[in-house]
Amino acid sequence: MEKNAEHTHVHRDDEGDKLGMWLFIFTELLLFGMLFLVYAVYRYRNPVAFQLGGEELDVFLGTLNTVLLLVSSATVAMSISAIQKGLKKHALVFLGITLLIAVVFLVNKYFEWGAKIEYGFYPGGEALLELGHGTILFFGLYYVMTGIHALHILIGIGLFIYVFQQIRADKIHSTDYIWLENTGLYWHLVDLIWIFLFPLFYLIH
Amino acid sequence: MISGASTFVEGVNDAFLFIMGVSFFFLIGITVTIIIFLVRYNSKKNPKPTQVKDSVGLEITWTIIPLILVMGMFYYGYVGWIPMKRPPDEGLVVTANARMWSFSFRYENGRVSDKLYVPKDTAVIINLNALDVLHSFYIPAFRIKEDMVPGLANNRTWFEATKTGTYNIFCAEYCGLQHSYMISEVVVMEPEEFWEWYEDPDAMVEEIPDDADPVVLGRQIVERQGCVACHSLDGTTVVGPTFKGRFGETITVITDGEEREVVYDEEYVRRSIYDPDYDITVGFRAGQMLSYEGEISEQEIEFIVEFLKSLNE
Amino acid sequence: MSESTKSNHESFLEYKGKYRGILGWILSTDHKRIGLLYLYTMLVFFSVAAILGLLMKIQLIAPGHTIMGPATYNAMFTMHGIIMIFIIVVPGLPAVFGNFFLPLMIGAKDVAFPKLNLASWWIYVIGILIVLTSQFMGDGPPDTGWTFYAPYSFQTPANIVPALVGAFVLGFSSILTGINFVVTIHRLRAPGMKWLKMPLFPWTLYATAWIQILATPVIGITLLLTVMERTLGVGIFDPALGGDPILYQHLFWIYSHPAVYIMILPGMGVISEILPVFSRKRIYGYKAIVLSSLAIAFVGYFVWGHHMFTSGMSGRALFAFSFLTFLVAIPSAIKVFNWVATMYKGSLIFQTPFFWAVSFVFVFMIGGFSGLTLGSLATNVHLHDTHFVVAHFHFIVFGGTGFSFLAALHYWFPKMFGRMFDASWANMGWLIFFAGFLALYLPMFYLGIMGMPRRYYDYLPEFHGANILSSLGAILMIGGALIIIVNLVRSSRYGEKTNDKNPWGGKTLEWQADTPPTLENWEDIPEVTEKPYEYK
Amino acid sequence: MSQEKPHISSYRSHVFVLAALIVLTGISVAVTTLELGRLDTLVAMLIAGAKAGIVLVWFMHLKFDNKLYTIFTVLVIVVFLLVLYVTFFDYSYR
Ligand code: HEA
Ligand code: HEA
Ligand code: HEC
Ligand code: CUA
Ligand SMILES: [Cu+2]
Repeated sequence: MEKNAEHTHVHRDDEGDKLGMWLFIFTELLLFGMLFLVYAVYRYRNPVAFQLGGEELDVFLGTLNTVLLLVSSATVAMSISAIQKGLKKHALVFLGITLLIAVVFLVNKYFEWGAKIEYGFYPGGEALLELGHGTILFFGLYYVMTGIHALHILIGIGLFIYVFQQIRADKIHSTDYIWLENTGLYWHLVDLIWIFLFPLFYLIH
Repeated sequence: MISGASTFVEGVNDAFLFIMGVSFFFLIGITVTIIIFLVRYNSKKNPKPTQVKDSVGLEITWTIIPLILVMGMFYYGYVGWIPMKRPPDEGLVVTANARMWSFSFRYENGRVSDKLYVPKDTAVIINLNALDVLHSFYIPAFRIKEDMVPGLANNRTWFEATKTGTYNIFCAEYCGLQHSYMISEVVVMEPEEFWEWYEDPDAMVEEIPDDADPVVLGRQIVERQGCVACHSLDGTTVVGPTFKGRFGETITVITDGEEREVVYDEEYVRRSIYDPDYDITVGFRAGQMLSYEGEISEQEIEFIVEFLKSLNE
Repeated sequence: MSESTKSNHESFLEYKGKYRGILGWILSTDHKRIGLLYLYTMLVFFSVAAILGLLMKIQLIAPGHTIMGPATYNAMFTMHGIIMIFIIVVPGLPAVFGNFFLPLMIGAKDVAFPKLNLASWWIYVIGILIVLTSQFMGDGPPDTGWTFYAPYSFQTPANIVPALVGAFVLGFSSILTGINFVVTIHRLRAPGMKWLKMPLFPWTLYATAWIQILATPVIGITLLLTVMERTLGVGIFDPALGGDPILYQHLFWIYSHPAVYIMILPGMGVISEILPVFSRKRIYGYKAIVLSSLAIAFVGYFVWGHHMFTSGMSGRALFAFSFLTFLVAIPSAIKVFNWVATMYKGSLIFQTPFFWAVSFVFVFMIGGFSGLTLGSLATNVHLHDTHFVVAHFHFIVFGGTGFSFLAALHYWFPKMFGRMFDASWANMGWLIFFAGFLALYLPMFYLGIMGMPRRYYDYLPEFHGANILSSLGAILMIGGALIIIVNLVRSSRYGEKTNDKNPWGGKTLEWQADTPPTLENWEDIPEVTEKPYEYK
Repeated sequence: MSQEKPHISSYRSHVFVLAALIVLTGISVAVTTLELGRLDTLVAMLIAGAKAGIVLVWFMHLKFDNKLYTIFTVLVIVVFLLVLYVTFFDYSYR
């Protein structure tokens, strides 16, 4: 959608941009996919420790975060609908809500992690190293997987801020909204990953 | 192929010969075809190309034939390999311990040796035990190779030697600095000879003649246990500090994260061997050297100390 | 904008954009300049890694300590492997010739995301720099081999983290290039170019790009986990913390096996371009070649375990992986037969690119057949981690990707530089190089069969003979390489100028563009009506 | 732009989808208290899979977009599942 200063032809190809985004999403899927693979292998080998590890986690916080992410996914989608209809105000409001939820999600994560770390339950931490191998693996994976997920949330927040600005400046509008659409796709991906992280870490015993 | 001396050799060689046979047939066949084309159809001789139509039949043929042939290769490979995975229930059991950068072999009766001694025509089951990183137990003449993985359950291999003689054992998995010197030997003996060696009580506890020179004994231990892979005798630094000129000195070590001075005495040497991570010599890393508790006796340490002292001169 | 309109008729080498001089190159989003940037970068690092290879061979000329100790040797094959794999052959053909010729061959003005394309090159350079810092910082250069196997990579004091991070960054660059190419091929084909009218090199780039997209994240996360394990003490692969070192190998090869097809597929594409042109014949079995490329890409994803036959995996896994490995050999076989059939009744023109292409087919067969030997369970147990493997992959990586790279370089040279190379020097270089190549790597097969393990800096005296031959071969080959490189570099500056659009008589679109191409490749996007390679 | 008119989803449809997702989340949480034993994991994964499908089809617009994306997505998921499957050839039989 952006043209190249050196090039005379102005070529905008929303469909191409979207395809690019999807391809990027595929790489992300496999990136997390491999983490799930590691998880699957270790869960298979240490069923009891993983079960006990799961019980250490706060189901309430997990559920809350899940619902939050789902809502935020819906609001981005609605913001896209809004921009398509040309309702700039609505789009901004929905986007604002999404942004807010993303931040709240991170704050929750901060408290969740913080509590664990206080007990020494962090990689290389004393309390953790005293526990069995399976538990070390469980918490190692817990930190790595939710950590990388949180990193994606951070990137998402960055994107939202950028897109928000662009909508306000009317750079994104009802006939040119591919940035918003792609950001939305990205955010759904983040949600998609969490949909699996949540039961794997918090629910199944 | 190289000389073979185990029951696996035939299966492996068969697979090898089959694959090589097919490969050479195609390699030579295709190369000759290409050369013929080069001669016949070069632009001087054949200035006008003739376009030919694709032939589906031909394409299917040259898909199916290689497919059948590779399935043959797969089959031979599988058949030659299956006995390697199925150790018999009965047999001589030996535990192979691997650490950076030496092998040692422990027999069921407690006998320890740095070479692998085995009887001919008897199944030998080797339990593989890696103490630090990955190593790989490779005997080319027997056609066996199996990685030694720390923490892996049921990590073992087996063979039945068919010829007496001495053959190389290599470490085939890269394991650090002296990987290329992680070599040992397997000695295949006639069964009677082997059992004699195995049960010889004198050979079990290595007999120390009263008049033996402790310095010489110490040197033997240090060489046999593979200490010299990391500790030089000439003052150079390899992986650990040199042995030369250290004994009796006051040195700086790190204990529990604190620097302190200790005297390099017998006590220090014993602690370094049994609990190497207790004191870390400044400039070196913990975790490199593993404890030799159970492998080196108190008495042997005395000899090592004598040997270390002798390096001061 | 006005200045670039003016530059429309100048070649891409000459036009003046917003920036001048070197900045006009390293900030240019023109796919052709980016292709050349990659070429120059690779040339530099290829030379570095080749010299490392030569030094290793000199060390191995005799048993014992000849010119270096074990620490240096270990660091050298690690760096040699990392540079050759992650910096040269994985990006290799797509980044250089894909960038330069993909848009030309499908009749586009540029790739889909020109800025992203430039960013990929920058990321690539940053990745290289990070890898290089590992050589000079702190605790000594990495000594793990390019495979970084756990748990040694956690225990060695050497400076592993920058190498891992660097390789991770390089992977990023690779993914972005892949995304760019897929979108370009989907969206920017010239009018009339149906999928089955697309030339074969773009087809292989398409298959390759998909592997880049779907496999590279695997190595990314693996390297990242290793970094976290080393720096933060997270337990993932370390057996001391309950991890399974074999899982590391799984993850590593889930990427690195598909990666070998990233390396070879574009090479096969190049050969499929060159052979028809120099035979003046339509390619034989176009559809079969296309299908086999896609099949290699797909099946190649599920055979990674053949690198781990002795790792302690379960027997069933060995069985499955060996079986799948043999399946993946079939598409390669189809291609070889099609290439040979293309020459049948042609009118073969003996020029340098053709020599490279034909010698490619020969060495590729040897490499491929040795791959079959390794894919079979019984023989693999004996040959794994010996010099047989080293010979296999040099034959197929260097002989395959390397030869096709050189073939491509000679084939497209006039189009890229608007000058001709000196053919007699080029042919002589090829001959010496080819002879040296065989002398260098054939003895390694023998060494492997005799049982000489790889990554050995020293060896038993019984392996001496073949090693001498091999080392001498390396010296001969470097001689050939010098002739080739000097000839090409010289010709790119002083060679005979040519504006001939189509010196070889090719039928694909890039030969309809100017020589060298203008900034935007075409004044009017060409219309495609025929299949490629329609010789009459 | 050569593409045809984009499909615009209504706010209401998004709310419905969201409601479905939240209900499924609730079920998933509730099911864990049932002590299903080994089935537990299976059920949780099935529910998560259903949720993921909903997100893909409606939120990510697969239903309305070019079918190409659907094909690719399915292909990618198949590749991933096959990799997982093949890996377990090792772990299930060790
Ligand atoms: C360009 C890269 C490339 C390519 C294309 C290949 C192609 C193949 N490779 Fe190779 N391989 C590597 C690069 C590559 N490899 C590297 C880098 C390593 C080592 C990594 C390391 O450990 O450091 C390696 C290692 C490696 C191993 C592991 C060895 C070990 O460590 O124990 C194995 C085992 O199966 C293997 C097999 C194969 C097979 C079966 C093919 C097949 O695809 C080959 C197919 C080709 C043909 C078969 C020839 C052409 C066909 C005909 C002429 C028709 C007639 C054919 C028949 C009758 C079948 N390779
Ligand atoms: C592309 C891949 C590639 C290439 C080209 C080479 C080239 C060479 N390699 Fe290779 N090598 C590897 C990939 C490659 N290697 C890998 C992956 C390993 C495994 C590392 C590990 O174990 O971790 C390895 C390991 C390896 C070893 C094994 C170490 C051991 O296990 O003990 C040895 C030993 O001699 C060796 C030697 C050489 C030599 C002498 C060359 C020489 O042939 C180099 C000569 C090259 C030239 C003379 C250049 C000619 C090229 C041109 C003229 C083209 C111009 C280029 C451009 C325009 C870009 N290499
Ligand atoms: C894998 C490498 C390795 C092997 C094998 C090894 N060591 Fe060490 N050793 C080290 C390292 C590294 C240190 C320094 C760090 C420390 O103090 O733990 C060390 C320290 C020592 C010290 C203290 C030395 C000093 O100068 O402070 C002694 C004594 C010692 N080792 C004896 C032995 C003996 C005896 C053997 C064989 C039975 C042996 N080592 C085998 C690596 C090794
Ligand atoms: Cu032990 Cu290599
Ligand atoms: Cu492979």
